[in-house]
Amino acid sequence: MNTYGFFLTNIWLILLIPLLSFIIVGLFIGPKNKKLAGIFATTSIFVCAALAYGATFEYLSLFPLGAEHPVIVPWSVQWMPYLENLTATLGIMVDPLSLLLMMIITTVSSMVHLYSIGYMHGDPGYSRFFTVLNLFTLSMLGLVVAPNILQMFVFWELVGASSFFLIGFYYTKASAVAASKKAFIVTRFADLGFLLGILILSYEAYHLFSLEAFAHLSSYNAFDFNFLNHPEVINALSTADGALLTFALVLLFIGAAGKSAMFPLHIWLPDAMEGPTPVSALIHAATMVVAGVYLVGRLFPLFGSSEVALNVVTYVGAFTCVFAAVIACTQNDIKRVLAFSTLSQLGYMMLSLGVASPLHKLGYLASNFHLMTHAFFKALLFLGAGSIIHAVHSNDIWQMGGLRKKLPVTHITFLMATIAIAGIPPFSGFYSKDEILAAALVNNPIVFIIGLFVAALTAFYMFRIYFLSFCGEAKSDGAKQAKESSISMLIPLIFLSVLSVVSGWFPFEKFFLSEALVHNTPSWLPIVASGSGLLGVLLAYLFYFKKTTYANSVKNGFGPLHTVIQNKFYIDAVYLFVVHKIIFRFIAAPIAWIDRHIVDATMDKTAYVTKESGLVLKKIQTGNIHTYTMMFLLGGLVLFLLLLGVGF
Amino acid sequence: MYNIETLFIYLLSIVSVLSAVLVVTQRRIIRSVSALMMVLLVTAGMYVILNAEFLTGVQVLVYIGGIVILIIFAIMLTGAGKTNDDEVDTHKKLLAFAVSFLFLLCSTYAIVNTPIKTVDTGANSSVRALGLKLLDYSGTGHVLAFEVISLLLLAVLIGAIVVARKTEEAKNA
Amino acid sequence: MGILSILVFLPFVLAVIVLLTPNSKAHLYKWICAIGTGLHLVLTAVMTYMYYQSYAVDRLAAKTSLHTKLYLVEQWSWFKAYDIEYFIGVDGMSVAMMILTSIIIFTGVLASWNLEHRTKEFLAFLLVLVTGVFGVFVSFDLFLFFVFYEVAVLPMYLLIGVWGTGKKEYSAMKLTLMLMAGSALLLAGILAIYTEGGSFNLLELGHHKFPMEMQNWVYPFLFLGFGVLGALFPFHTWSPDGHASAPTAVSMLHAGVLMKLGGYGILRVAMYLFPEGAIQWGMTFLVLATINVVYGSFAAVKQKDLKYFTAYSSVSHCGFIIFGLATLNFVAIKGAVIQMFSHGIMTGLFFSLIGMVYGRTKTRDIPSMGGLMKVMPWLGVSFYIGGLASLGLPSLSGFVAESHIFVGGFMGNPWTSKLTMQALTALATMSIVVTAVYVLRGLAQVFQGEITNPKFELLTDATVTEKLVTGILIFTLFFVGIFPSLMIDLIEGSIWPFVNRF
Amino acid sequence: MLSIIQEPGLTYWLLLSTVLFSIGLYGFFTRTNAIGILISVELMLNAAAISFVSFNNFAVTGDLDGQIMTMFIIAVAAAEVVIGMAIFIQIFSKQRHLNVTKMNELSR
Amino acid sequence: MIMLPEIIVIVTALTVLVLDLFVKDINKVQIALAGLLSALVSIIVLPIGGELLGGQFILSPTAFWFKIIFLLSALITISISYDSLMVKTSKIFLQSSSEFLVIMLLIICGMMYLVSSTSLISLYVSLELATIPLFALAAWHKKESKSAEAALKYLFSGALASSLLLLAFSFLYGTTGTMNLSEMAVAMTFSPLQIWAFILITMGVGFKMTMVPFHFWAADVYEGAPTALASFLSVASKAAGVAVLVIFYFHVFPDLVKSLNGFLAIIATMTMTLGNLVALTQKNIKRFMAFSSISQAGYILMGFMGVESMGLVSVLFYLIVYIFSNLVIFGVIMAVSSSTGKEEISDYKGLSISNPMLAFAMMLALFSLSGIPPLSGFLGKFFLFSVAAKQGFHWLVVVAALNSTVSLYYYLGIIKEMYINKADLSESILVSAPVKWTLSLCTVVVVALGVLPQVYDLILEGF
Repeated sequence: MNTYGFFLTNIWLILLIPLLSFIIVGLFIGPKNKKLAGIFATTSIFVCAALAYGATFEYLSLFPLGAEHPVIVPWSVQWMPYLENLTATLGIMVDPLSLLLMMIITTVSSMVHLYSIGYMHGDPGYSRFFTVLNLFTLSMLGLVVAPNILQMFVFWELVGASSFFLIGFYYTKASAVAASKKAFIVTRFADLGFLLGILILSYEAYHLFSLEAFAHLSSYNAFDFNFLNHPEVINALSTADGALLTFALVLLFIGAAGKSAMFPLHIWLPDAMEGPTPVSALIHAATMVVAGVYLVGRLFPLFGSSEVALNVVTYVGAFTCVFAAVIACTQNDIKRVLAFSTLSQLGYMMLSLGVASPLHKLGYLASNFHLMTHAFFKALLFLGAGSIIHAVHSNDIWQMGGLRKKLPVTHITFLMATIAIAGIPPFSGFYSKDEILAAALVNNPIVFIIGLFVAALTAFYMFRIYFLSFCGEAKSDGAKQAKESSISMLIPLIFLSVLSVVSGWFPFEKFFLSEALVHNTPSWLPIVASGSGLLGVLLAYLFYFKKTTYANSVKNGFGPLHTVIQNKFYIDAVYLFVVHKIIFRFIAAPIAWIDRHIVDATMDKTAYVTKESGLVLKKIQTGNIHTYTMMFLLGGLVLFLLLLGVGF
Repeated sequence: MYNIETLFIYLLSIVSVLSAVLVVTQRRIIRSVSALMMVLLVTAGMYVILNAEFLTGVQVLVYIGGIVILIIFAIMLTGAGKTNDDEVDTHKKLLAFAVSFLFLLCSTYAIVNTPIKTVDTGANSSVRALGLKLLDYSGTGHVLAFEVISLLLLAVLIGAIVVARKTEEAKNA
Repeated sequence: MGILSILVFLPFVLAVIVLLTPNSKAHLYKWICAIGTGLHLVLTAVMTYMYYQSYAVDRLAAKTSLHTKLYLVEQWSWFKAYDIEYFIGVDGMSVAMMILTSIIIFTGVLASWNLEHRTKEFLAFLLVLVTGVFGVFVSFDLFLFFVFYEVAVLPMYLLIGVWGTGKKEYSAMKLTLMLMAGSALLLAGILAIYTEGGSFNLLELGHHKFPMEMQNWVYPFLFLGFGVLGALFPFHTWSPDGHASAPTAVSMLHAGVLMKLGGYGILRVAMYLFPEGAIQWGMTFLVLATINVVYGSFAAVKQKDLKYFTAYSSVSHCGFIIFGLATLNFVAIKGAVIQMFSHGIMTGLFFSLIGMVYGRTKTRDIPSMGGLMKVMPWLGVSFYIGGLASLGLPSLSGFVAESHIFVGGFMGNPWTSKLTMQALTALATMSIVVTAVYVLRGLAQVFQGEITNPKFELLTDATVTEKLVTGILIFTLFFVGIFPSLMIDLIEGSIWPFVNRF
Repeated sequence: MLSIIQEPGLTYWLLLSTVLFSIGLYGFFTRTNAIGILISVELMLNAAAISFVSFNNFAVTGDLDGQIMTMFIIAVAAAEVVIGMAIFIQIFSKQRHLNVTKMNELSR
Repeated sequence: MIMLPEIIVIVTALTVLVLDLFVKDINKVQIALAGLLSALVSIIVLPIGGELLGGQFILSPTAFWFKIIFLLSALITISISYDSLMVKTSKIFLQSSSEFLVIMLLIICGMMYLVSSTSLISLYVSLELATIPLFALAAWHKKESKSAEAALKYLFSGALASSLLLLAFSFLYGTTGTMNLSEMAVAMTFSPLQIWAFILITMGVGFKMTMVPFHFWAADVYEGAPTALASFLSVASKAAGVAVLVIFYFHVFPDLVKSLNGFLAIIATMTMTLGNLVALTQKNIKRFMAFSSISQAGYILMGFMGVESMGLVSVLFYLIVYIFSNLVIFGVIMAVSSSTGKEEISDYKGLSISNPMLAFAMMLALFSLSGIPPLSGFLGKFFLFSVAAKQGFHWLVVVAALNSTVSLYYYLGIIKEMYINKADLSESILVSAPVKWTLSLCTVVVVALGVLPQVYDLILEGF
């Protein structure tokens, strides 16, 4: 085998460094010196970024762009030996997808670290913030490099836990506490699906080892991705019990949907905005929410084998896409809008994965491409929103306005990101969204139309924020005295804005796939896509820049529907009802009552019965000598009759 | 056709059963004691028939002469003779009768159904044989029982004296 | 006098020393016990090392062996007439349990550092209780096993009765009576085994083939007898009351270790001697254990008192142990044993923390507390780590155990239908969500948000001993969670014989 | 059955002693006066003595154990009566009556 | 000379009697204890298996062990009732205590003859010697009318039992044609009369051993009689009852009893369950001990199942264990009532504070009685249960084990009073020296017997 360079051989550093910095900052530096904690944490993430880029560079030098891109596992150690062929290993798996993700995570995370040095300045929990942020980056990296599904699950849970701590960072605020609890429980519910999926999958896969046809694969474990994605394994599984495989895949998708906040399980993401903005930027834009997409991507060959699973992915993705976009247009809190926009972009990625299939991988390619571009410009949008909020001290877009002159750098960077997300040609958003629409067009026209419509909506609500916050005159005194943020907050904005432009031109296809892809996208597609984007911008311009009455008339036109959408279709209320009323009132309370009054009571009853019988028997001791002696003799006679009767 | 002896046995048994009934049913304790004396006398007579002549003597002298007199003495002391003892309620009497009758039934069932081979030579008891047997040191003797009965009587003697003796305060009260 | 006998009787000797020290040197009691149990911990480590050395040589042979192989064996005849022997030894499982108990008693003694009321007798009874527990884990003669089993249960009455809080007499009496009734079943079972098998020695009995109709009634007897202590569903009602009114160290020891005797006994005696019985009764006890898990977690949701909250959660976690055993699958049984260890540490941590919080706020009522994180961050963070461990967060020992039980449950055994087994395991897995709900609800209510009661403003954070206690327990949780292969390797060798006998 | 009555053998005597015993029992259960109960005990012991002597006379004629036993019975009966009387006197000195049914101070 | 122990006891009794007449308040307890101790020593020296008077007096292994049991129980009873015999100031002081002692010694002698006699007559007479004087002892408390009433009830039940026994002996004599017990066993023919005799004997002996249908006298007598006698009854007289049962079940009716396991199991269950259930509700400590000793009789009965020598050994061992545990409790009861005069269970509040050693001894003895391991009670019960299990009566083992759990409930009730409840007025309870010594010695034995196997193996060698 060709020898690995420096980066690949000790790729495990990429996990060790954040772990060490987490422990050191958490236990030793944090309590002592706040400033050093921030710097130490940020430098460690920068080192990881360097490692990630080094590894990618070395990987590409080993396997040049055009050539075959094999999956290699440079380092892995035995972690949890369940059974002979069922051992979970802890390792690092390197292939284009994981390298891509590693780069994204480390880049965005380092930018967010840098940004939060400024943003979190003066916050009492400063060092605690950086410790948990480091833990988050560690667990995210662990998730993406996992060679087997169990390690992914392990770091998946750790990601959920660290997001719980980060969302609930301002733990004195009741709403933040509730939001963190809701996030953790909802993702925990989804992880239940994920775990059940793993169990079924590993159980089915494990039984393959007993067949001699798979003797040559006996070095693998039932959890490894290489094994699960192995073509022979896939058709063995689908022929053995197709329905069970689909059920397992749907369960896995539920896990992914929970983490990537797909439709039924999306309720926690908008509330997660309670956490500090850098957290939202890192977790709820770039990294954590993308984990679900990564999971489906990683198990793509397996997903491909079952039609039903792919359809589920497509339609859930599409519906979330539209649903979130519609709600985004009606939100007033800048972070809520961005949250719903993330939701809809994730919907995009999911539907593009759904439409793809092992034969034509365009959808798979497009989804990952969009994942990358979205990570950069969405992170930028959140950080920009952060600096706006930092300056204006309020989230409500109706109290902003006229910030163009006051926050020049934020304005430019925010504008570039908005253009990018709107899908206007020169910027990265256009390229990745165009790829998705192309893939959708080929496989599933309905989805294509939805995609197109959502593209317009995206442009509309993004420029709505842009016009309301940056143009026009300052609507509140907060907006009037807004001052530009400090330099440490601006550098990441600039860097990310450059990236959100450049990332569009990245030779994605060659990096990702070995053989070139047949491009039969019709020529009119790019024009139509960018056209719908521009249409959205135009509408936003008319509604909000020109101060025309259109906005209100449209709102009244929709009438009650508008308030329904604004309240996110009252789904939160439904969840609250289900959890509190049904689970607590009709299951938990009765069980607690049963335990107290029935199970416990029976035990006390037996004690009572024994005491009562004691009292009854005591009554026989009347104290009268005649009764004593008569019972004496009667007892004896009864014994004699018993003896004779039963015939010893 | 019945020889004298069986007639005599019938007579004795009837008298003993009747006086036994009297013992238990008499309201006044004095009458029941005298009925008891009659039963014991009749038993003494029975012993004669059962070739246990010496026993008749012992029975008459010790049992009637000693124990019954002691009972009479106690009756006098506790003044129970004069008044009628109050009766136990009839329902308890019925129950008592039922229990003792059940006992009788079980006993007769047991006796009747067990064939015991009898030897009709009758016991050749003579005082000399009795004495020898009683104090015989060899395996078949009962000298041990003899020793133990003396201990029993000693213990009972001491016990009765202490229990029956008036307490100090009762004495000087 | 091998190392095992020293380990078993060291606490007893300590108890005697404490009883003999005059009242004038009252402050010494705690130090004697602390140093003593610390020494005990070190000795346990030495014992583990000795075990590893002798076990390493036949690690592979264990896979196929039908009989448990014992190490560090000590055997003297006790009652020649009934060939009862003082026969103690240790296999993988017992070593794990010894480590657990040693940790828990050490932290338990430290956790009751500031106890004033009659500390001498308290520590003495506590150490006698732990002697019984150590005895059970090492004894392989059924008579000796039963003697230590009852010695472990009896001091509970006085410990809860005299030093407890709330309706202590009632719960002390209920606890003792239910456990003794359980051991009544055990006694009948053991005697039935003796009459049938002819000896009390567990290894010899292993060779004896018990007739089927006898197995059919003795197995459930033993299972229920041990199940009462292992908080099996209908007989678990003593545990919430018992733990709620027990003092900290006692409920740490009881929930942490004593409840594991139930599971340990089921595996060591019932399943080892009656494999066919286990198969016959497998399904009924599996259903019961599932109820245990789901019932316990749902009941915990509505609890208002911290100790009841933890007691119900330990009922649910003990349900996992019995569930793991009832599946009769190698991975699940291994998971059950790891769960015994991990849950022992977890509950030990929980109860010690509750003791510390109660020591400060003088109340265990969840709604009346709030925002304590600001005032006692160390305790808050440890509570959260305990909570996350109990809901099975990976990198903590809870996940290792539960994942084993779920994987094993899914793989099932050749005698029960695949579907029902997987359905029941899915139901049990559901409980990790419910556990998350009640753990977070409880902890958020107590630790997060604003400080509700002004009196709590001036509460202090953990003292040195308290930091040591929580530190040790949390370190163990992480150690087993991050390096599970060490624990698995320790236990695996001793589990194979049980599975091969089915 | 009639043959038993015709020529009275062992069974006849045994039946006689059982009848006497049952009558004694009846007396034992119904007499309220303590001395009355003691009298019924005497009756029962006497019945037993009769059965011993009759066995000795009919079944075990070889030795005289039955008769020796009767002598011992009489001695034991004497002992019993002595103790009984001592107790009755003590009761009488306290409660001035010997009615057994009224004495249940120990019936709690 | 195998009758040496009996002779020593008689001589001590007589010396106490005579000395009391001439010398002003001699330390009669010391003489009695010396006599009993020398009897005990002499018995251990004697060779087992000898016989005297041409076979009338034998020393079989059972006889040997029962004699040791009787002497031991007498020794401990007399030493723990030192207060009521010697200390004039104590609230339970007995008038004319030297006569009390003499009679007790004679009773012990009667019991020893009982186990060594071979013929029915000597058995009957020694049984009467072991019972009738007890009626007198019961009436010793002249001051209270309760004592006389107890004596009366005891007399009548005893008289009924002995007359039934007598009738049974006549039937045995008649059907087997001999007075000698061993010859009788050979001539056994399961005829209805012999079964009727078996039942009558069970009733007679059941009275002495407080088996259930025949136990009614126990509660009243234990409560009414002086505590010294109550402890003696619960230990020595119960052991004598067991001895007679052993003689009949093991030597006279062995093969009949072999087939009667079900019958025995029923009686044992009734005795245990009734004893335990009623003990639950008792307030007075002596009445409570009566029912506890009734339930212990139930456990002893389990040893008789199957008539094996192992069964006999476990019965003997359990009796020894029972003696020590029971007498420790009675010692504490006497110590408490001698200084406070109270006999209610609630009067034991806070005993652990007023007199920790007493409370600790009481606790150990109670735990031993309820059958908690390391203590000897558990070992005794375990061997008894194993006899029942060997006969296949597993349901009986469960019932017995559950019974001991119920018994644990009321024993813990007392411990709760002593350790948990706070004492309102904790006047200190002073315990006289000999009592203190005996109690601590017995507690040590209670614990030691549970762990050391020597005693059990010693008994086993005999059989």
